[in-house]
Amino acid sequence: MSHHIVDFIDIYFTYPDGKQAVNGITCRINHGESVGIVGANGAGKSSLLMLLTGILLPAKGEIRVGETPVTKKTLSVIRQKIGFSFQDPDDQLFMTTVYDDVAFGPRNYGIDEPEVKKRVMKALETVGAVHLKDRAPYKLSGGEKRAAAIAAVLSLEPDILVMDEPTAALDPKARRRLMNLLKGFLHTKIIATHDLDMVLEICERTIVLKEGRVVCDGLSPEILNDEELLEQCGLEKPLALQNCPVCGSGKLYGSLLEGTGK
Amino acid sequence: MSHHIVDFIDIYFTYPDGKQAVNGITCRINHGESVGIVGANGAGKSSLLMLLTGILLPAKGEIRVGETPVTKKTLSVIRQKIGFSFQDPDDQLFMTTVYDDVAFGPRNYGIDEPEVKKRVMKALETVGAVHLKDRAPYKLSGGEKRAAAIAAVLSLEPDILVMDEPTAALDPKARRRLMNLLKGFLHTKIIATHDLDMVLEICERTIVLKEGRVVCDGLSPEILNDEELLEQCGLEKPLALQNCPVCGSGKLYGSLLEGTGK
Amino acid sequence: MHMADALISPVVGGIMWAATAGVAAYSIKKVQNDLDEQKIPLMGVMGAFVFAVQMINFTIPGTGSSGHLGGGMLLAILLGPCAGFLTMASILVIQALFFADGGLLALGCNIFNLGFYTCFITYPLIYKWIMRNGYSTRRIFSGAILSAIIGLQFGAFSVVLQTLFSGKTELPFGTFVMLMQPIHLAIGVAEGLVTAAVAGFVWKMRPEIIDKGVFGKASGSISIKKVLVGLAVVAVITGGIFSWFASANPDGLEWAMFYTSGKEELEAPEGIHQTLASIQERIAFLPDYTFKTQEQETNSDDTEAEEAWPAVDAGTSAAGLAGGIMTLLLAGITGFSIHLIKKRNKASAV
Amino acid sequence: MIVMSNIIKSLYNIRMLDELAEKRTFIHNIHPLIKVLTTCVYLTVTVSFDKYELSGLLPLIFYPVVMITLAEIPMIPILKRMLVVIPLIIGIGIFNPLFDHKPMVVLPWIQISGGWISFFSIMFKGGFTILAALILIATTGMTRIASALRMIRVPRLFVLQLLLTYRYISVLMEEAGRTWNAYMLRAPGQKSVNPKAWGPLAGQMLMRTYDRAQRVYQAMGLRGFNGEYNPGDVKKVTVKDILYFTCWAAFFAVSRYFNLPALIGEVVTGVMK
Ligand SMILES: Nc1ncnc2c1ncn2[C@@H]1O[C@H](COP(=O)(O)OP(=O)(O)OP(=O)(O)O)[C@@H](O)[C@H]1O
Ligand SMILES: Nc1ncnc2c1ncn2[C@@H]1O[C@H](COP(=O)(O)OP(=O)(O)OP(=O)(O)O)[C@@H](O)[C@H]1O
Ligand SMILES: [Mg+2]
Ligand SMILES: [Mg+2]
Repeated sequence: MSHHIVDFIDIYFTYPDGKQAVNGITCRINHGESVGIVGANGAGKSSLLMLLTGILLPAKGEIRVGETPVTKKTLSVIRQKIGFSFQDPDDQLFMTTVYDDVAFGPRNYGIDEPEVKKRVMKALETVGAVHLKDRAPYKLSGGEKRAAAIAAVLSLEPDILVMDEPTAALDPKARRRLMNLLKGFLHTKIIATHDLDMVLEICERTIVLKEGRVVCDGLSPEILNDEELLEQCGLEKPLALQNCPVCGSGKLYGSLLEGTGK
Repeated sequence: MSHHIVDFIDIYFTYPDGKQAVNGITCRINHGESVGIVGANGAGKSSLLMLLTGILLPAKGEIRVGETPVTKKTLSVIRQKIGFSFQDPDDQLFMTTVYDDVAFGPRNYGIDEPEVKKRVMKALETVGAVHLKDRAPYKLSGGEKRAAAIAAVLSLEPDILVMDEPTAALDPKARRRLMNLLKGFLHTKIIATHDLDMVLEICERTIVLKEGRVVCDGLSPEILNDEELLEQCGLEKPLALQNCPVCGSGKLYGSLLEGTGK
Repeated sequence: MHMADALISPVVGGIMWAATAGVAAYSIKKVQNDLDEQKIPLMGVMGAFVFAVQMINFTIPGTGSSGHLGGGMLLAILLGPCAGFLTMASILVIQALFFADGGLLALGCNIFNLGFYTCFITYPLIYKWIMRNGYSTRRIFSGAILSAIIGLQFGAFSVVLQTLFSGKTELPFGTFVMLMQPIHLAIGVAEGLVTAAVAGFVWKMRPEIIDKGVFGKASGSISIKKVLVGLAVVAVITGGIFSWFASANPDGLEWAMFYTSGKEELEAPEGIHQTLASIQERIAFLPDYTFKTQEQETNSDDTEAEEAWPAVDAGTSAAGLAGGIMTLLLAGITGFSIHLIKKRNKASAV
Repeated sequence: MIVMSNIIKSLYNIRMLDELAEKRTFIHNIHPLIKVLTTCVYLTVTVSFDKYELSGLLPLIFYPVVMITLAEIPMIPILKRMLVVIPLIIGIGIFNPLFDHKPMVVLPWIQISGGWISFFSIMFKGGFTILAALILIATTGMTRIASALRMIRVPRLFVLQLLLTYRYISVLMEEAGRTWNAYMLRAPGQKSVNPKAWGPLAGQMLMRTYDRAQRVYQAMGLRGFNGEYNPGDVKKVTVKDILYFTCWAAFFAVSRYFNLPALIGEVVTGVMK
């Protein structure tokens, strides 16, 4: 299914105020891959995702989704393939009920109402939010909002799921639920996040950005265990790897281990 | 220094729309303690902190900071002792430059300008944000905003530091820096967060809330290792204590504790 | 300064609804033609912003009192007149529905009073004129303050006219004007200062927002000539309708009263310098009632005039009083029994 | 010192009405367009009474009484809301007794000036119209009112913008509330925002809002929005709805053309004699 390959070809992007956010990124993401994009605050993660979804257009270089280059003209085609969830679900839930919000996308694509309903209910079921369907988005808790925002993206039935910091501000259990949901989604996933533990669990591949450039691109377990590399990029090892006495001892265990005389 | 003891005595709070956010919380936090407040989304953490700072007033019960009960009349006394940082730094930074923002509090307390300057610079140094002093808060990155917001709280020279989800949206390194900063702060600290790993590292004591009640209150390492308890409260073990995804070694901390005979 | 439903007559409410609908239709067409669809969320979110900021109280320097943002002028500055007017309209719709501020019949009046003058009069004529040589902090400051104040004065005067034409209040024109305009001068200054401070801040931080009026040049390009012509047309039409209404309606008395007392106000030698003392005087010396009888006599050939003066006779009054009390009792009983029936139904359903 | 800002309190008012609109009573199920129309007729009839026609106005109280009880709307918050608004009306109405001394009701033991009659007539009208608006929103909700507006051909652009404004009021009022609290925490003893902070405070919020608006727009664009908003299915007007409207309209018309209390009163006093 070559038409779901995402290709960044030497992309540059500069914000109007002169800030160079993306400085020559080239990479290819294959169909069905699950990719984590990580990097310090301001590394250019969000900018890259916005370039992919055509919210921003590159100053130089070309982005291709399958055969189609992302340009102003092809936007509506591209966007039908891509579902993008923003960092702040409040930006994304703009209708007055969850149902209407999830139905917003399909309705815009001129799908008829019974089919819209089917899609909406399916999306809501996937995220376990059917009971929220008649509620107003502002009455939801943070985690529920996130679920609704994701359903709104799923109802588009995208071939490529693109998410910006999906786990921020969720409590640990809600985060776990979201991660299970993402594991079950089998199409291409591109996730920008600071939650390296999540990347470790659900993305086989990790791309590390620094100052708008790709510093490293490879298998997640390898990259996320490379302390030196992460340190350089304003990151640190996923917490789950930090204190493991088998893979490398952390402070907490260090002292405990000393105490036990090991 | 009994005057920095924080005492919650059977506190109830109901939002005007009838939502009972706090349902009888009693606890005492001693001077110099470092306390993590954890719980699922909507457990009542933020409400509790707002009650402490007098943004909300309890429907029933009394909160005391030292000898002083928190009432409408004592607010300005109380607030001089407490520094509160909001979950979203955007809500907190409203002046045109970082310097003015950090100086805002001291100036309101009628402190003279040379002293204000000294305090501001000290606060900015503490958070490593001196270079930001003439920048507009609006143009900072997420982590920088957070640092500025914390400096604005520190410049008040509070005896009690109260923070709501201070690590959310920070990159791992910025988070680490903030944690080091907090470790260095020797007065009372009360931190509401979902970042259980941070609690494990910097708070010796943890209070678990659920539906506006204290479910558990004790030493952090013990509470954060009690899988069943955490599960009930919408939480999960800190990532550092979970199974290592690389080597697959199991509940290490527990077995280590047993091993040491503790 | 929201007009309330209770204070207007259906005719005035209707006319102002029509006028507002006309301006809104024009604005929608203009917004649709000129600009890309990006403006819709921008208008919505900005409207919500003004709604929220209206609730923050700002201290007015030197007075100890506080005021809040009105928003009409700020919206015009940021969104341009047409989008600004529409945004103001939706804010007022929501206020009318959720806060019962103003009311649904008076909505036309309120949208017109708060949106039209700032967006379509003072914005193009004053603000734009001050900015004709380009923007600067000082110009934005003076332009925003001046146009906010004058816009509000128009609005307040409009309230006076609409109230008087509705004939629900006995307040003489002169007194009403003397009450409304100075109060709204103070409010206008407060609003102007806050608007100016906000616009000035935005100009300093993100000049492009003010510069382009968000939607590029198009939004600011309402030609002054068009505005003046439009105004003249509106004036002629409403004038015509009002005078028709005045002559065809028993409330025409009010119209006459407005004329006479208005003239008196002009001829009063003390003029504007008359202060509260003179208002008091007027309250004492112009018992409206005698005033009206005179008018009625001169208008005695007007058959409808009689209806404005319900016959005063003990019999009907007593019947009215007794019947009124019974009606209210009946209403109370009805409400109570519905309540009981509902309760019982629920209890049996459980 | 303001503890919980009035911003958040106003937000509760909005949310309360919104929650009431989620109930499912007979009244809630009436077609929104019909409810909007009924409200319009009611308002027009109410304000069309002459300023001295006090008794004739009274039967109109049946509308709010019946609606509030049928729709199970709690009285207290609605009346509170009314108390907030009514002083404005009193402010203007109170001048009537001052200026208008014509004796109107002449009974052996009581005489009331026309000014007082018209004052009370304004008060009743004020009460009725305020209740009618609140009842409309509390039984219909914003979304359904918007769909009614679409049915009477209010342009899409305006309706969508209205809905967006409504939606974001919640988000921005919460933000404003938090900013206000943050301000007050560091500015103890101030009652409102000091002039020096005006521009930065409101301006900063405005620019955040502006950026948010861009993101909202992009989020809409990403889901295929091209300026035409499709509201999905719309309910049809049924016989029940028409019947509802006809009943009320008939009642309003009768109240308007016959002074019911006077008729009742005449019957009663006639009987007594
Ligand atoms: N609208 C903008 N105007 C100007 N500069 C911007 C804008 N948005 C982002 N930037 C800058 O571009 C750079 C990349 O920003 P981006 O949002 O892509 O970072 P990020 O990797 O997503 O960071 P974070 O982890 O904080 O979300 C940053 O230095 C930022 O300051
Ligand atoms: N302003 C408000 N009005 C009404 N209810 C509220 C308000 N703020 C919070 N609540 C409710 O009170 C409860 C406690 O909320 P609170 O914000 O204290 O939770 P929290 O523990 O801080 O959650 P989170 O982890 O999501 O920040 C929640 O159920 C929430 O829905
Ligand atoms: Mg980002
Ligand atoms: Mg919270």
